Amino acid sequence: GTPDTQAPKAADGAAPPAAGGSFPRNETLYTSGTQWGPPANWNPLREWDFATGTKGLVYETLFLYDPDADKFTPWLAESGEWTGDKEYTLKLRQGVTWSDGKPLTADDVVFTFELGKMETVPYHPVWTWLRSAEAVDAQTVKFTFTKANYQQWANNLYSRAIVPKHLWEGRSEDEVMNGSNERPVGTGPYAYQSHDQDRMVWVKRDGWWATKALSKDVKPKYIVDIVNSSNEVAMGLLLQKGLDLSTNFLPGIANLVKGNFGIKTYYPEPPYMMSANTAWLVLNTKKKPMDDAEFRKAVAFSVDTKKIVENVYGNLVKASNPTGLLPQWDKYVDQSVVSQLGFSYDPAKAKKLLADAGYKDTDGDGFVETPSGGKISLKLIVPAGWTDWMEAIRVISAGAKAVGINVEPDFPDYNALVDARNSGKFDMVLNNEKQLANTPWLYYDYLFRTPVQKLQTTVNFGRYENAKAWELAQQLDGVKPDDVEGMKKVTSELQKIQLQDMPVIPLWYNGLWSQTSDAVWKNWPSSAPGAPKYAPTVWRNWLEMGGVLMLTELQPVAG
Amino acid sequence: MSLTVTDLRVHYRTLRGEVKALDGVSFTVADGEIMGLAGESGSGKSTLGKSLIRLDGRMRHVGGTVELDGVELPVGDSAAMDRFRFSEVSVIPQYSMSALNPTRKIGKMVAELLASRGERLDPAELERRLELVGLSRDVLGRYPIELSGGMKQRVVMVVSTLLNPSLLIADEVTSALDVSSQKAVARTLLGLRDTGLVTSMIVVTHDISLVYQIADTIMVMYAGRLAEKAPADVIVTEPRHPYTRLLISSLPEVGVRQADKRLSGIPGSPPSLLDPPEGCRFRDRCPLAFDRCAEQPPFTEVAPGHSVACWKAA
Amino acid sequence: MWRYFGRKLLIYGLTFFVAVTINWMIPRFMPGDPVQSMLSRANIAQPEAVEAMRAHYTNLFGFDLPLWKQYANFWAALLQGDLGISIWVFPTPVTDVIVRAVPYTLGLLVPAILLSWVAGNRFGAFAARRKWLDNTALPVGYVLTATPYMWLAILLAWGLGIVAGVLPVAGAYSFAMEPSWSWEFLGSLVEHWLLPFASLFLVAFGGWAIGMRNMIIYELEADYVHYLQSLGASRRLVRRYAFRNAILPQITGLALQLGVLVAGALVTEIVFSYPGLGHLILKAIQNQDFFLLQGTFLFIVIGVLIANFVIDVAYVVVDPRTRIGMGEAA
Amino acid sequence: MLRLDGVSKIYRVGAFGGRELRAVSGVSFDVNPGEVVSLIGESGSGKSTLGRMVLRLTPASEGTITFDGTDVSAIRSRKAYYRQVQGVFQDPFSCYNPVFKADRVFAMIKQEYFPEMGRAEWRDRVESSLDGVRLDPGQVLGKYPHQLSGGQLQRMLIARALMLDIRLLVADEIISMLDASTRIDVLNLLGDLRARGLGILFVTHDLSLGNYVSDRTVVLRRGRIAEMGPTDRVFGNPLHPYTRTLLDSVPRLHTKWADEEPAAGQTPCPFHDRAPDTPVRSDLAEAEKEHYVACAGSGACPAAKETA
Amino acid sequence: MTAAGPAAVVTVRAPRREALYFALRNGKLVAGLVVVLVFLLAALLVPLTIDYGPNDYVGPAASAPSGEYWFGTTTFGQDVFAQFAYGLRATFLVGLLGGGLAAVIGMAVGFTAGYRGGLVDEILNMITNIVLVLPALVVLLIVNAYLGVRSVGVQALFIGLTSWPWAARAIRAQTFSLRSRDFVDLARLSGVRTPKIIVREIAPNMSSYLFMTFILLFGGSILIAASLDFIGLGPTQGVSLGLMLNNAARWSALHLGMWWWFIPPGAGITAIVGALYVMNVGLDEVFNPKLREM
Ligand SMILES: Nc1ncnc2c1ncn2[C@@H]1O[C@H](COP(=O)(O)OP(=O)(O)OP(=O)(O)O)[C@@H](O)[C@H]1O
Ligand SMILES: Nc1ncnc2c1ncn2[C@@H]1O[C@H](COP(=O)(O)OP(=O)(O)OP(=O)(O)O)[C@@H](O)[C@H]1O
Ligand SMILES: [Mg+2]
Ligand SMILES: [Mg+2]
Repeated sequence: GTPDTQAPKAADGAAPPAAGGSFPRNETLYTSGTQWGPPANWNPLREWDFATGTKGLVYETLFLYDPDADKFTPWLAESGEWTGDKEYTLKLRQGVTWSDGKPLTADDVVFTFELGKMETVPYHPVWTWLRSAEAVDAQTVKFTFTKANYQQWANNLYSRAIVPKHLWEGRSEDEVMNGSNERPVGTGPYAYQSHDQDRMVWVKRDGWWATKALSKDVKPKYIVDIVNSSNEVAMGLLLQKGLDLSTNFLPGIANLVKGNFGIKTYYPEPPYMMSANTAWLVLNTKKKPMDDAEFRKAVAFSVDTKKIVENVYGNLVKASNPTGLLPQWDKYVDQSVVSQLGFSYDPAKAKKLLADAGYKDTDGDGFVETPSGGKISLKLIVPAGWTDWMEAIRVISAGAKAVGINVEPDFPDYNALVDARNSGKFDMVLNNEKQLANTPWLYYDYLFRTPVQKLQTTVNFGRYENAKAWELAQQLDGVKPDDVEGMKKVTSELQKIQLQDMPVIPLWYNGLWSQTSDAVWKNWPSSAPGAPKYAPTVWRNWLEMGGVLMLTELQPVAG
Repeated sequence: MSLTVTDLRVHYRTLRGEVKALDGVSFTVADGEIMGLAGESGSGKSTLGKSLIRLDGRMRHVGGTVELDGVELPVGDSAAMDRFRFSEVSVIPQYSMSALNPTRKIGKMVAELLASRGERLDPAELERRLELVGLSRDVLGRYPIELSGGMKQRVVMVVSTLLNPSLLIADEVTSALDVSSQKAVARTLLGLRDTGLVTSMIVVTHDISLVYQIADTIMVMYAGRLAEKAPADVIVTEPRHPYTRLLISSLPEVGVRQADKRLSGIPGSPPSLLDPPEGCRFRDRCPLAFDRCAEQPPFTEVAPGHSVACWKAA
Repeated sequence: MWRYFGRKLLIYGLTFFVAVTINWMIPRFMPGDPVQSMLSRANIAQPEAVEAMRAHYTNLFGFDLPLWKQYANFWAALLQGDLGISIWVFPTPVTDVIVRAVPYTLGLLVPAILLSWVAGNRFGAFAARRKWLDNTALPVGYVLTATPYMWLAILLAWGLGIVAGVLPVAGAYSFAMEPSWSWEFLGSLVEHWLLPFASLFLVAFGGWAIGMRNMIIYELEADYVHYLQSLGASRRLVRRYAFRNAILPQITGLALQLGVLVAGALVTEIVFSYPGLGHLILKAIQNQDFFLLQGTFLFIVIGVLIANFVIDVAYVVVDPRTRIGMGEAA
Repeated sequence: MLRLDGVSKIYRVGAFGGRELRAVSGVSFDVNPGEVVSLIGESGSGKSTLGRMVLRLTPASEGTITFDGTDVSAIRSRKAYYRQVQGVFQDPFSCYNPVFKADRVFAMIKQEYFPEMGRAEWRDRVESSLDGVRLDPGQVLGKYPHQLSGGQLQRMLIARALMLDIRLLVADEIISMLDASTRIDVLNLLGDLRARGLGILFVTHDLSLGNYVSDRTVVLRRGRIAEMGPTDRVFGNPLHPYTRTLLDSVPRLHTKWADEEPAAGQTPCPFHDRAPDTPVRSDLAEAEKEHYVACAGSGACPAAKETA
Repeated sequence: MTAAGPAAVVTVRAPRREALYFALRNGKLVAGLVVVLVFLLAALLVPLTIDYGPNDYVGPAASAPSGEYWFGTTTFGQDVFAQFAYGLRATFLVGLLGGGLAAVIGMAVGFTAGYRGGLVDEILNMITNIVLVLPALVVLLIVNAYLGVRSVGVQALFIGLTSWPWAARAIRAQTFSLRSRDFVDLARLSGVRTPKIIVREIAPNMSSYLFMTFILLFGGSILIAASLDFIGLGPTQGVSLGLMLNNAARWSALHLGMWWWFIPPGAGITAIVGALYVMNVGLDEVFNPKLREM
């Protein structure tokens, strides 16, 4: 029979799909690429491992953010604005209901933010500069701040999933953070249907607020998100038309896009993908000779990024801008600074830099020594098993050796690498943990945050200390997001420091891996004229950066 | 005439050539006769025993015939021999200890063996025969491992004679046993003949004093040929072949002591069977050898029931 | 016989103890902090948040206790069937994760082991019978046993799955289905099971066939065979006896090979993303999920021990020598 | 010279040595220089075990074995002991490592005992020793074991033992694997060695052979001494029923086995039914001078249970 | 597979000449040997003729076999033939080291347990049984996952340390039966010490058996190493056939139809190990007169 999509029941997830136990192909969207393990929790606060779609399909955010257009779209909120230097007022949309039928109110929003007062909640640090969140009336929330970090706040507006107070109230900290939240009740377009070790199934729910309010409707009745076991499997499924949207890194996909396999990517030519984050070569600035900016620059000039892009990635990625800012942030790049201070692959220049700074090969082993005559022998590490990176650092190492810097690739196991990286016991490491977001501030926070702790767990792994730079980064946070000129002034300064000092070396932009099949669904986002321009992905924390809107634009191929 | 062997030749194929292990052997065994087959190690006793029932993969029947109860045995054709095995010719192998399938209960094994020969098992008869060798019926319900060596040997005896063969070949069945067991086994063999379960018997051994106890006749082999065959008493008391004589005289009797009577062995060693010399093969070690010995002496009857292959014996 | 079992049980007990201890020990003496890397994967923006969570999880997993206490707790928890909480699929208990995967592994392994053993032995015995078969079929057997499991799996996946496209190459049942007792669903299960099964089966089959062929050839030279032949027993009987005796070392061989077969299953599962234990192990390794890795390891060890025990019992049933208490098998 | 005093050997058999097996129990006798003592008994009666204990290849469980008054197990240097006491075993074929040439047995002696001796000198010694056992050096040296006959191999082993100036030879069934005609040569050789003053412990189950060479005879039964004494007295006047059975079982030329066997139960027990003034040495009664006999272990005897 | 044949002590009654005669006439042995030697020579010589590294990007990406690149190139433009030749080296090395180490441990344990007997035997036997029951590859997975493997040597070490038990058991049984042989006693009577007896008397008697054990361990090590490499627990430096398979799979060679990338390494392993097994059976026939075909 037809599945019972009535909200409260659907959450029970017991409804059988269709006669014979299978989902009708033309009503089902198969996705993969996000979930690397069996869906195990539907807890929107566990932003790193909730089941794909928990945030976005079930729980929603106050705003959506479109990184390409740098535009915020009111979502659960109807509007929001700074009503004072340190006061932000938010108006909620009328008529939004939870899937159990209760209305969404200001209390829910306040409750969600106040959850952050628990120490282990990831957005707990907000409360170091947020003073209070109050429900003015059922539809209005007022936030007051001790320090107005506009950029960060903007990020929070589209990152925080709002949870229903009436169901979450009274949960202990452990339950809030570690609970699996098995029957997610949210405001979004889908409800839990079922899950197994290798899949997560969502079913469309009637009565999604946006249908009425925005005339938007998600098209697939079922979304089956397939757990990745490996990229090859995803590629196989995609080729067999068993997958509509693969957000995996599929090496060699370019051949299939060019061939006649019905597989498309956002761009029909290199780089094929939108960019999602920057891969950085992090140098440990606390170690000799990497404490020397000239040496670091020489390394930067020695990296043959083009070779990595072409040979390792088969042109699926794009070489990075010298500032490392993603293409979406192009407007914040000060081109004059870049043309003056930027770098590119130039072995001769690298050698010259080394020579000028006193690095010479005194013992004739083909590798330079430090000006004081010490041997240089560096290790560049990436986790064992990360094959693309393993290949990439082989290229980097070869480039460095070619200019006389002895860099050996090494592949410790992930734990050991994290340990070494966090505690500063490494020479060079590759890292790309910072994702595209609404503000380049995140990148500068990543590059310059001080003070350096014993353990650097998320930012500034190179332990670069530059008070001026950190000062500027904080300053940037205090610029309102719509003041692009104001931001540029600060970023230009930051870029100058960055390129002069070269604490980390940006290499390439990892793609927003996404390949789509036109077999069952069409009108995928792409660079083609007239096509939707949303981020074609179901990655965690990306649905609110376009993924949900993509679902509303899809069209079934047959009938 | 129960068994007539005529000019039997059996060779072993080896790398270095053919070992002529049986080189023209002719003799007869009468109904009811127990014939002891003695001789030095390597003289071809086992080969003769095997030739009569089953040539193994490397043996080759080169010539000669074997006739049992007037029917010629196809000794060279293993498949054709199957018809005669067990029912006409049977064997008690030297390796009785390991001759039984370790994973089958004895009763079951016997039944299956008989069934595969198309014979029906008569449990009462089987029990009777077990009794005859002093075994109780419950050995049938046991695995070989549960039996002692002597018991296994007796079981094999019973099994081998179940179909009342005309000819039974017992190859070195006693040489691994101590004196008291030897005696028991030898007596059992005798009993098999006396009760008529077996018509005639060839008992292979190199222990002449033992075979003397039960055999009617004794045949002595030397280097792939027959040396002498005679009634047991005659062999022991009046051997004619020089080899037999030397052999008998080198056997210490109970009570003979070195201090009193120093015995002596036979000097020298037998010739290689790969390429045996012409003529009498004992001639190099023979105290009586003379020119004529370069010619092979025939195995002729010198007295009733007494044949010798020696020029000097005639 | 009881001695035999007593001894076996003692060995199993000790093995289990050693396995548990190794299992507990290794992650604790290795470089790196599992909680740190877990949080590192969590990709949390603010360093302050990370610090708080680190303290929280370190406590949750008990890494802040003295080592001996951790060891004692480990045993205590283990005896209650508690293998901890998986990091990879947090907050699912490891036992749950494993229990969900076990049916798939068993469904693959048990038929593969039993069928390959039975068929391999029959075929080996059959091949040893005829010279031409021996000379033609056995090279195939050698090649099969020498094939790395994953390579055969890859070839099958490539040939039948990708090129011919007749069989699916990933998952345990169609992604368009939910488990139910319908024929359609069972058909889908079988369809997905076929290739991994075939690759396991074929490699093992070759091994058993060769083993059996060699055993039979030895057996046919045994004294009891010569004796039977001297008595003119039929070829069938001789073969049957030889087979029955040759099967004994093959049973012991099965016990010896269990570990290898399990390993093969793990690798095969990985190739076909079959959601069994092998797949779990790979994920646990890739995600540094100690608890899951420990759990799967223990589970496999227990499984192998039980299987060994079953084999021991089977051995006693077929070999009277062990029953009589003449000592130790193999 | 060699004295065994209450020697026992207990084997632990079964898994974890659960069961005990008394292979030898409470055996005492002496071997003097120039004396051949034959150890007779059916299979499994513990003869080889005794021999091995004397050779220190197996430790004794109880009792002491002394050589020239010193406890054998207390002798530190095995080498020194083996210089005086040597053994030769039943199966000459298995005494040779089939992988190597047969004369390796001599080479081992040289390596261990005469490392300094020159090649030529050593060769002379080997040859003279081979001569002593009437072997032609040219025929046996440089050959593989399978190229030699059992008699040749056995004699080489004896020659090997004689390379060291031994005083005691343990000969464990050294002739049972040999051909009837070769046997007698080896036996005669032993007789000659005795004449040179060598003490020999001659193990056999063949009574006629034991009788042929030995001065004294020890009859073992289930690890215990059944009867012992000078050979002529033991054979001439066997007192123990077991000895008699053995003697009866020996196949003789010229005489066939008697038809009925004596029923063991009815015969008197030589130990318990002995004359009242017979001297007793532990379990043995001295029926004649130097001729000892043990309980028959028949149903009527008080000690029946133990011995059975 | 380890169940290659029952443990018959193969005594070399026959002189070496005869063994050689049968060896040369044994088709299985000769064919196996030829295959192994061909691969061995390829492993030794081919890298000398190639002037670039196996991981260098030398050619056009993902091209099919051609006159220039005999086995084609990888996605990155690496020469598959060069990788194959270098990989063979690693494969032989891991077989040699892993199999060798396992053989050494197996022999040490087997000889000691078999010769000493008693308590020593009980303890060693217990250890052997424990290691035997523990599924080796799974233990290796755990150990490799935690320790990380840098080189073929370390990998071989791990494999060697876990794959000896069946060999130890088999050697123990052999030693046990040889220990009671008279020539061992005779050596003792000659004053030879225990270790020397084991090495000089017992081991030579089972040399063919030991050699066969080594062959099986050699093949087993190669297979285990390939499995580990494939799971991604292989050495992180250099190439091996297993790593090639792993890379081919990881980089979707199957789906992209780059058969030349994943067929050669697997075929190489199969051929070498298969040839070793065939050799083993051939040797068995040579040394065991019962199995010789006339
Ligand atoms: N399988 C074989 N291959 C080659 N020659 C063989 C084989 N079996 C036996 N011979 C040779 O055949 C000859 C006769 O051997 P056979 O076994 O019949 O002697 P036998 O008299 O039984 O000796 P024994 O008393 O030692 O058992 C011997 O020279 C022996 O070396
Ligand atoms: N290593 C051993 N372990 C256990 N039992 C043993 C051992 N060696 C011998 N025995 C047992 O000790 C008993 C005496 O054995 P021994 O070899 O001394 O007898 P024997 O008189 O030499 O016999 P045979 O005439 O057969 O050589 C036998 O029951 C035997 O099974
Ligand atoms: Mg014979
Ligand atoms: Mg003995």
